[in-house]
Amino acid sequence: MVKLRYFAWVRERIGKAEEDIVLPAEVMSVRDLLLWLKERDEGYANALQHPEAIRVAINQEHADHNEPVGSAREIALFPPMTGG
Amino acid sequence: MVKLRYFAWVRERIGKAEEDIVLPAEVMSVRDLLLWLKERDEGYANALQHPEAIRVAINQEHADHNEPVGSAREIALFPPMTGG
Amino acid sequence: MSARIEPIVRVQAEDFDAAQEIARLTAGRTDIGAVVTFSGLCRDENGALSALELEHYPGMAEAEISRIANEATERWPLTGLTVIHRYGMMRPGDNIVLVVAASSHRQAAFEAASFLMDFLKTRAPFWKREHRADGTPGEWVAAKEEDDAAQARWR
Amino acid sequence: MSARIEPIVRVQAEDFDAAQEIARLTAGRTDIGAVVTFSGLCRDENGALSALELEHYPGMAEAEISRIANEATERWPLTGLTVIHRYGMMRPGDNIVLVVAASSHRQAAFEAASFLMDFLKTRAPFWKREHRADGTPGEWVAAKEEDDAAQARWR
Repeated sequence: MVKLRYFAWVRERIGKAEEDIVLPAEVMSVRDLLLWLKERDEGYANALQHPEAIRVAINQEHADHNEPVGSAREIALFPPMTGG
Repeated sequence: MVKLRYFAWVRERIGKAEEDIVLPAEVMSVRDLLLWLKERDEGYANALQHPEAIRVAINQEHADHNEPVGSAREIALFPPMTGG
Repeated sequence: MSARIEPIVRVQAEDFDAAQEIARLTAGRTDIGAVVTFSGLCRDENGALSALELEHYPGMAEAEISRIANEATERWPLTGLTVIHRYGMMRPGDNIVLVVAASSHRQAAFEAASFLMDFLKTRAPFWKREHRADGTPGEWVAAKEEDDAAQARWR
Repeated sequence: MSARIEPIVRVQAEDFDAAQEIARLTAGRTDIGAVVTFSGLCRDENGALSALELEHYPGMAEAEISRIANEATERWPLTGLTVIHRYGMMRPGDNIVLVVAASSHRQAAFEAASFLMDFLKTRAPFWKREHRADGTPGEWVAAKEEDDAAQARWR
């Protein structure tokens, strides 16, 4: 079980800020996760239509799309940051 | 007649902050001025022993050693600046 | 070179006071020659913006800013470093972000503050959304390629 | 790009208040995204300094700083620029110089403030003399080659 968190327009398109989810065994990497989520429904598809543009943090640290999701407690998906 | 002004250790070595002086006709450039002043007495010689290190302003604008002293109203001699 | 200092990092809804933060880094010290302060403000160029809303990732925002700030203290000989980033609703003219970098030398203070801002823009988990003056819901601000380029120059 | 602004330049014995100078540039405005402030302080690394005395060339100091500040407003799209340089006797920890550069963009504000400082160091007619803690007369501070190099990078 992993907590997924969504921010900014990713959150809006998916329609929730977070959810607890059990990932299937074939979801090994961040990229796998994005492609798997994208198939869930129209909201996810809309949020993740350009998965390469989505930024990801595992346990509150930036992670690239090749990284394994492993035994992450928390994975966050969000657009490129625009703070500062 | 030109007003000469001296600052920092140039002022201290020459022993005065300013003086009005009539320059001889052969003093054409800033460099001429430095070499001519240097011969005046020990204080000037001490202040201007390395004339190339002396910075000069004509009418309160930086001037290089090739510039003509022309009809300057005010010429200032000082060490490299250390403000800021 | 002095020992590595511990940066002050705050993520908060409330406004901040740059003067107070500068004073906090410099009070009672005589080894600081240079303090560079960056204040980022909510800007409205053409009067069309009523507010900027800043969403953030609580927990990660503090952690990521601390990582960036610690990297700065390793790269430059700083005598003090403060980073404050606000979240919530900002009106044009309001403060958004503050970086104060103190050092014995000006170049270190300038570079560290500039580095911090480039990394905050591209790595700190904050997202800006516009609220328009005419009441219509605004857009999420798009990330700028020039910000990625600005970050890349520190590599 | 906004019209070229008129820099505020002051050469004075009195202390200044950075917060007040920042407020003066930003109050009531919504077009400023970035304010970079440089404060230069009297520094005493090893406790041997009782004061720094700053001699200046009255008249030329203001004129030269204004020339440098005007050049900055031509090179960068600034929305405000303030430069204050003190003269007289400074104790360790005292303010010596302040540059505040405001712009809609952070890079312009950073570069303009850094440019100002590099040129103030090498072109503004001020000279620092140390006064030692043990009462002996100190030395005139020597100009640094690194300051000339810092200035040269803007050519």
